[in-house]
Amino acid sequence: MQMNEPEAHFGTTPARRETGAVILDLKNISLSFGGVKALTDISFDVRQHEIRAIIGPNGAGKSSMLNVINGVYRPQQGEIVYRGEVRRNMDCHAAAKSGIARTFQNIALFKGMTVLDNIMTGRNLKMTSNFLMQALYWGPARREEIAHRIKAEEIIDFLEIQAIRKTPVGRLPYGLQKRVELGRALAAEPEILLLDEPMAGMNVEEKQDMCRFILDVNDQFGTTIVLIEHDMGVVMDISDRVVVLDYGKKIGDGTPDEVRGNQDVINAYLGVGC
Amino acid sequence: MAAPYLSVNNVEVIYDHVILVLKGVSLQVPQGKIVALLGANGAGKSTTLKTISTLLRGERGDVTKGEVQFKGERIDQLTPNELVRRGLSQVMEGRHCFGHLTIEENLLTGAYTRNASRSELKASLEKVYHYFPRLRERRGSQAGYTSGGEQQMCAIGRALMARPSMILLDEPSMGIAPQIVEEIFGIVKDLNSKENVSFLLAEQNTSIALRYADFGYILENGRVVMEGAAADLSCNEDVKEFYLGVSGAGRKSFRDMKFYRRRKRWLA
Amino acid sequence: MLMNFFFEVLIGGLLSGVMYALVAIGFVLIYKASGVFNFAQGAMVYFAALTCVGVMDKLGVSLWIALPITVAVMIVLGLAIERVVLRPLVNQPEITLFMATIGLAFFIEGLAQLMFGAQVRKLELPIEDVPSQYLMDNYNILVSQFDIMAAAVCGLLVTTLALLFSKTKVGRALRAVADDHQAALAVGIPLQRIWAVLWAVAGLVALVAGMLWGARNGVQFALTFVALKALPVLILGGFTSMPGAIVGGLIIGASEKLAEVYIGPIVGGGIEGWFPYVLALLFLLVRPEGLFGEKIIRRI
Amino acid sequence: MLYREAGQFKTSYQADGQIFPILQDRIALLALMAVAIVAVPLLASPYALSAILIPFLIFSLAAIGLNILTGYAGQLSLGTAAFMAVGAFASYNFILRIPGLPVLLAFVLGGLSAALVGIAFGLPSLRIRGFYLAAATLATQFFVVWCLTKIPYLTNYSSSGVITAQPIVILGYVFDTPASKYLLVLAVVAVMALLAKNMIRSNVGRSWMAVRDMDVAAEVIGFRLMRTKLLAFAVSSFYCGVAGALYAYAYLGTVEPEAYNLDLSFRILFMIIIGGVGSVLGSFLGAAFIVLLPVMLNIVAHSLALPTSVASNLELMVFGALIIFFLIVEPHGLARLWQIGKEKLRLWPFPH
Amino acid sequence: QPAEQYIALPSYRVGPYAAGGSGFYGGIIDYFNLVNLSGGVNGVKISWEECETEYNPSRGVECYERLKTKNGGATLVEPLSTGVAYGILDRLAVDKIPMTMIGYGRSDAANGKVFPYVFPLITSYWNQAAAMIKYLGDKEGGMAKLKGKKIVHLYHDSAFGKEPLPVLEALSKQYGFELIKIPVTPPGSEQQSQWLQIRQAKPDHVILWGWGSMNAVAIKTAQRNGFPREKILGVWWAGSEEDTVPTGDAAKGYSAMTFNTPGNYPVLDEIRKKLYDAGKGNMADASRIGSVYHMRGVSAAILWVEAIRTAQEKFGKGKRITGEQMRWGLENLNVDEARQKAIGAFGMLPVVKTSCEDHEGSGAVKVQQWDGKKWNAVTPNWIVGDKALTRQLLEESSAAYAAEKKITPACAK
Ligand SMILES: Nc1ncnc2c1ncn2[C@@H]1O[C@H](COP(=O)(O)OP(=O)(O)OP(=O)(O)O)[C@@H](O)[C@H]1O
Ligand SMILES: Nc1ncnc2c1ncn2[C@@H]1O[C@H](COP(=O)(O)OP(=O)(O)OP(=O)(O)O)[C@@H](O)[C@H]1O
Ligand SMILES: [Mg+2]
Ligand SMILES: [Mg+2]
Repeated sequence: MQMNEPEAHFGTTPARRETGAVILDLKNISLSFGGVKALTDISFDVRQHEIRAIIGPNGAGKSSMLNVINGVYRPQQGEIVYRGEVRRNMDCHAAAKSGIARTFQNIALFKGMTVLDNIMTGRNLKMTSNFLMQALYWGPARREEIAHRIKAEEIIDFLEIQAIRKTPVGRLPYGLQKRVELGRALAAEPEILLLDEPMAGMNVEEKQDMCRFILDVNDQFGTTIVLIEHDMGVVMDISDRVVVLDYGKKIGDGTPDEVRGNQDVINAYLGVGC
Repeated sequence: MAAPYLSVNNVEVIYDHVILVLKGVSLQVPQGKIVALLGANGAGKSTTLKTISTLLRGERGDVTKGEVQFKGERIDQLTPNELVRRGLSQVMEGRHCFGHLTIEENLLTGAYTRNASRSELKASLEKVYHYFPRLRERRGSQAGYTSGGEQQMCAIGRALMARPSMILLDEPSMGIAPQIVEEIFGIVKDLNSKENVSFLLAEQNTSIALRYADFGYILENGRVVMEGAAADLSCNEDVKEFYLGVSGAGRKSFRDMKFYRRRKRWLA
Repeated sequence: MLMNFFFEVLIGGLLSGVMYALVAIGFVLIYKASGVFNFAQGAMVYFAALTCVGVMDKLGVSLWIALPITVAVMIVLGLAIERVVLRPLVNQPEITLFMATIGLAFFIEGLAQLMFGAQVRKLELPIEDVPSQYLMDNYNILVSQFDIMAAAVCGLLVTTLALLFSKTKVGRALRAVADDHQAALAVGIPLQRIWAVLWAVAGLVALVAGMLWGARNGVQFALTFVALKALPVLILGGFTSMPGAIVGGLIIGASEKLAEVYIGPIVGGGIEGWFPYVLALLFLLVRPEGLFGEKIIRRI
Repeated sequence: MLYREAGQFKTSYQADGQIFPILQDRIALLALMAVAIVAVPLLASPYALSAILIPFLIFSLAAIGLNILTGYAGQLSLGTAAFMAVGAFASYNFILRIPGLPVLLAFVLGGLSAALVGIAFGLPSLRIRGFYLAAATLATQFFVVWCLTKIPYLTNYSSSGVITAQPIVILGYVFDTPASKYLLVLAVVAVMALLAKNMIRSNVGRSWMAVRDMDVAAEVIGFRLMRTKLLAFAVSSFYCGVAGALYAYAYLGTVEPEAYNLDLSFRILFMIIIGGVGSVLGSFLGAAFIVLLPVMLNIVAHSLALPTSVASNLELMVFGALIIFFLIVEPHGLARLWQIGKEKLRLWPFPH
Repeated sequence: QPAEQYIALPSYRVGPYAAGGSGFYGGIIDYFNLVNLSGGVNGVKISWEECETEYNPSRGVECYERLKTKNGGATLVEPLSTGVAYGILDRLAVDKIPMTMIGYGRSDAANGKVFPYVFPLITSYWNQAAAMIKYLGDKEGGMAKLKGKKIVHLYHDSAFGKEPLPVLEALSKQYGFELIKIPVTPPGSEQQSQWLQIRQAKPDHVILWGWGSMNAVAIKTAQRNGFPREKILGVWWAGSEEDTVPTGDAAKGYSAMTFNTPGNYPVLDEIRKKLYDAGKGNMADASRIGSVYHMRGVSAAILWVEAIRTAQEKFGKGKRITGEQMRWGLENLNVDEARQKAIGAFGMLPVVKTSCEDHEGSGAVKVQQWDGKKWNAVTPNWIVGDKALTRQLLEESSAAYAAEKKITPACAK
């Protein structure tokens, strides 16, 4: 019986992890849409196991940055070095295949499907049986489905959303949808997880939960995390390094404390009294 | 306390004929006050606001009990258009900008119910642009292509264009950079004190909401479980712990939250 | 001689295109307002034309008396549709609204025939469908004077509607409604009233189309099929654009005629049925929203 | 307390992944199948079998096919009848030209031919969406019927372009009575519905729904848009193709290409919208609605002793009005209505 | 309770072809009522039931199945729709119910050895096509004059429009006229390109093989392009008031085939007097009495009633006959001039005499011309084309069908 309380390994206190070598390196990325310059000559890197935050005022180009990383947008200039491979740009599917998963700012769940199905979609790249086998739902296909179902249930337990597993996601309140979206991304067992404002629209308590989930993922699986968030408390508390964007340009990069002290950042983003 | 400007009396809401979401919610907004509606995800805040603005019908929700009054008249049978005419505007959760319209056109649709002259419109636009300079820069882009925060500003600006006397704000701070959040609440306060606009705001960012609001309601599982002056609420220990994230020992780092806490509920 | 024939085919095609555009306009109106393809447009064309001749027949009045009566009927129909069908379906999926218009089509077809019978009728407009002598004599090109009038009417209609919907408040509101019903309601756009007006206008456009097509082909059930001719026009021109309806109509009309005449004989003829669709499809591959349609926004 | 899932705990994911997780549903389904297989052929009149049940089942199959494409993969199509026509005419030609080819295999080959055509005409869907795609699929409809009238080879040079379905013989048994044809159709439809249900609850089905709900996100999490959409077109056309072959072989007998006209495409589309977009059950309910309602209306109208033309027109009006009525009651179709009914029943006797 | 002779009428009174359907079935029912008023056929009243098919094959099949078992079983069926007729073709022999296909459907069904239960009564498409060429030849002053002439076959691009091609092609070879085939995509609401092509080709004659709204459009488009209507000859499905009235004066001079002679007949007067004046007419509009479709319906009913009479003579007067017996009646029909006179329909339809080999029974047609108000016959005599040719085609085609269906051709008893 698998549908019980969370497995122990999710709940234990993590040891402080080490951040490692550079896994993702973005070099001189520029991106524009017609006349709008969304990103101008931005370079930064992400190390293995770290939590890397991107902050900046609205419209600074944070989401665009994530879109570049996982291949939704193709930058006009610059290159991406991922796990030592140099790429001019990513392609969505290749990015997913090579272990980049993400969540979206405007929730992009599959509205007509249940929570469980949404999370199962996250595992699609790990499924190998062809559609004929699936149609017969027999032998390997069936075993595969059940094996992946077990994984999905683990994630459901981990995120504490057991009660809603069969609910169509369209009916869920905003905050839970965000959680489901995280679940879907986790289901892919990614190497890098890109999170676009995972805590928007949550109250403190829920944010605390969410932080916990993110930290645990980071600790337990060693997943590298790139995070966009407007809640400075969260960013300062959980991230290892922070990039600050403003008007498509990078105006700061460093540890939370360094960034907090950076006058440009204060002017552009944090405002006084922070 | 002044006579209620807006009052919701014991409403019960069912979605899709089977999902009971509001189980008898009552609340009042006095004229010229800011009232905060707080509560966890799924507590029914958005539903309450949609009930007031009668937008519920489009989502297959039914008000099965209770009534809503605005300026002393029942409004639950009116069309949203009529409500806007009477001065009640809503900013919906999740932005809902018109993707194909430019930011400026979006703002102009907000003034649909006003038979305003060109110059009046221009003045109103200027005011919104003054509040949100970012929108001025992006005025010509289609809203569908703008960033999340820009859309949120656009949605708020659009509601302001109707010059309402009462605004229902659903999570205005969502996805907005911190200093703009402060600005938005500044605008709320500003409109409230200068133009006597009343507000009912559903907000997750409890600390800032209680800072600006006069009065607060806490909603849980479709019921009002606590109400009181904002100042009282922010001193309440439970509220402090669950909604403000501060316990006796002061604010804790998000990194140090060790265990998943089972939420304490006022009503199980 | 060959050149001359080419031009005749071309002109004939362009004029047919105008007739298609006339029907397409009705679709565009509704699509603009609700993002839905109005399946009942063809039925409305039939209903309008049949009502007009039916009134002339039953009351024994002239066209000039029957026409205003029909205008009134079409307006009432538009208002009724909004009240009974659309209002309860605000904010529902597009496919649901689409299906509702299908139900509507059945209803209107039944109603029209119930009131006025199913037989084929003649509708005579004061202008005859014969080649214009003037053009024949001076340019040796054969164009029906009826077609010239149809083109004029269509041009007028499109210009008026396009002006009405381009920069005005109503035009903006329409686009808003098509984007998001809920949000449109929230900002106070009187969705119901707008729909009612637009359906009434669509009814009037259907009346114009019905009169012209009816005078040409007789008032009969087959008028409901002219909608099929308008479809490729719509996808080519873009579902949301008035000028698109005209330009699309002209392109489709001209190219389908040229194709039938010059390519048809090679492959066995009768290609007019699918050629416009294939042509429109090729266009769509380049511009998925048609020539003038609104770009579909896909941003995450 | 008749309809409760309370107390039915699932002890494995396998059990939880069942098509009908609730015991009462399973019992009901078994009972239904038993009735369909045993009681119906024994008790139903030839009229009910050959004029109602057979077309109902065939239309259900076509509706499942369209539902896979439109309901699950989100690609609105108006070319269903064309795929049915391909299935029918291809089966006819396979049987005609390959002596001794088993009929069922011919149906499969017919379905595969339809699938190929489906893939070809599905290619534009990679760029075109929504009503634009729907209108564009009309190209399929007109082009296929045009081909069938233009290429005499396909109709075996019959002077009128009409084909006559060969007798259905499987392992020496001739399916010529209404009951036997009914059982054959039932078997095919039941098996294919089961396969469809399996696909839908597996990864393919999820890939379709993901593409339907949000294609960009689907791409980002690793589904390949092209493969997913084309697979949907292929599977859907396969279903339609088999349905088309059954339509010719088990129902009409002699068919002209015109029998697969736009009107038929629309009828199938009505079925899925009325029944429920994205629901296998809905395909059946919708088919029942569209097949049965006109018949019932016709019977009612005649019993009123109205003049026939009045009755016929009233029938049409009531049909249209009922469609609208049901949509207003439940925009998501009869399947959703059914589901809500069940949910209410589950709560009964407590209102909420 | 006296026995009733029950006939199934899967009819259509809504949809695109409702105009024709209401006239045709109206004519049938009017004649039935008339017969019943005078006591039925030797005392056997005729009963019937209608069912709306909307011209849709699938609904037609349902109607047939529903109607066939009622009232003790149907003994005849007539769907007036090719698609529906095909859908029930295979069921007829099993159910032992004869079907008539008056003026439509596959021409080779006239071979009763292969299609025992199918009766394309009066005339088939092939005989019509042959008669058309015969008429055009006569008009030119002899078949030999057809040599070098151009004839356009403007046709509904469907099985229906292509049906006469074997005959036309054979005749074009035989007489040396050029046959130009121009298809019109159904429903044919736009024909500008076709008529420009026709004008370009400058043909001597145009055969309009159209159906439904296509006909009016063809005539109107001819007018628009200044093509003389006198050169157009339509098939009988392009030769009713429904096809010409909507075109107004544009159809003046246009002629079309028919298997009824336009005019008034005593039987129509009776219908007018006994039924419509008493408010019992089937059509809403009494002015449609004697219209082409109505008369076609009356003719159909006349032939059926005669078949019943014939069968009763063999199987027992005053008794209800079965479907099988009805089949015999239809196969041994002889509605000669004397019989027509007795009915009050002399000359309204050609003489029909059927046999096992010939379920058609006639093949004779007339040409009628529209004068702007009504149809007038332009050929005083019935025209018959090259029946030897059509017979040969019929034998070949039905043999192929029999082979495909594994039927051994034989006359039923
Ligand atoms: N597809 C696009 N087409 C046109 N402009 C775009 C597109 N994507 C982004 N932009 C523009 O690029 C800029 C950066 O957008 P982005 O979404 O990256 O901002 P962001 O930093 O995520 O802001 P927020 O915090 O408000 O979400 C914005 O001004 C936006 O309007
Ligand atoms: N259209 C709908 N159909 C069915 N259930 C719904 C619908 N909309 C909301 N609900 C349900 O109603 C409950 C209350 O939702 P509501 O959106 O009002 O919550 P909320 O307090 O605004 O939450 P959040 O803070 O996440 O916005 C939720 O449990 C949700 O699942
Ligand atoms: Mg963003
Ligand atoms: Mg909410």
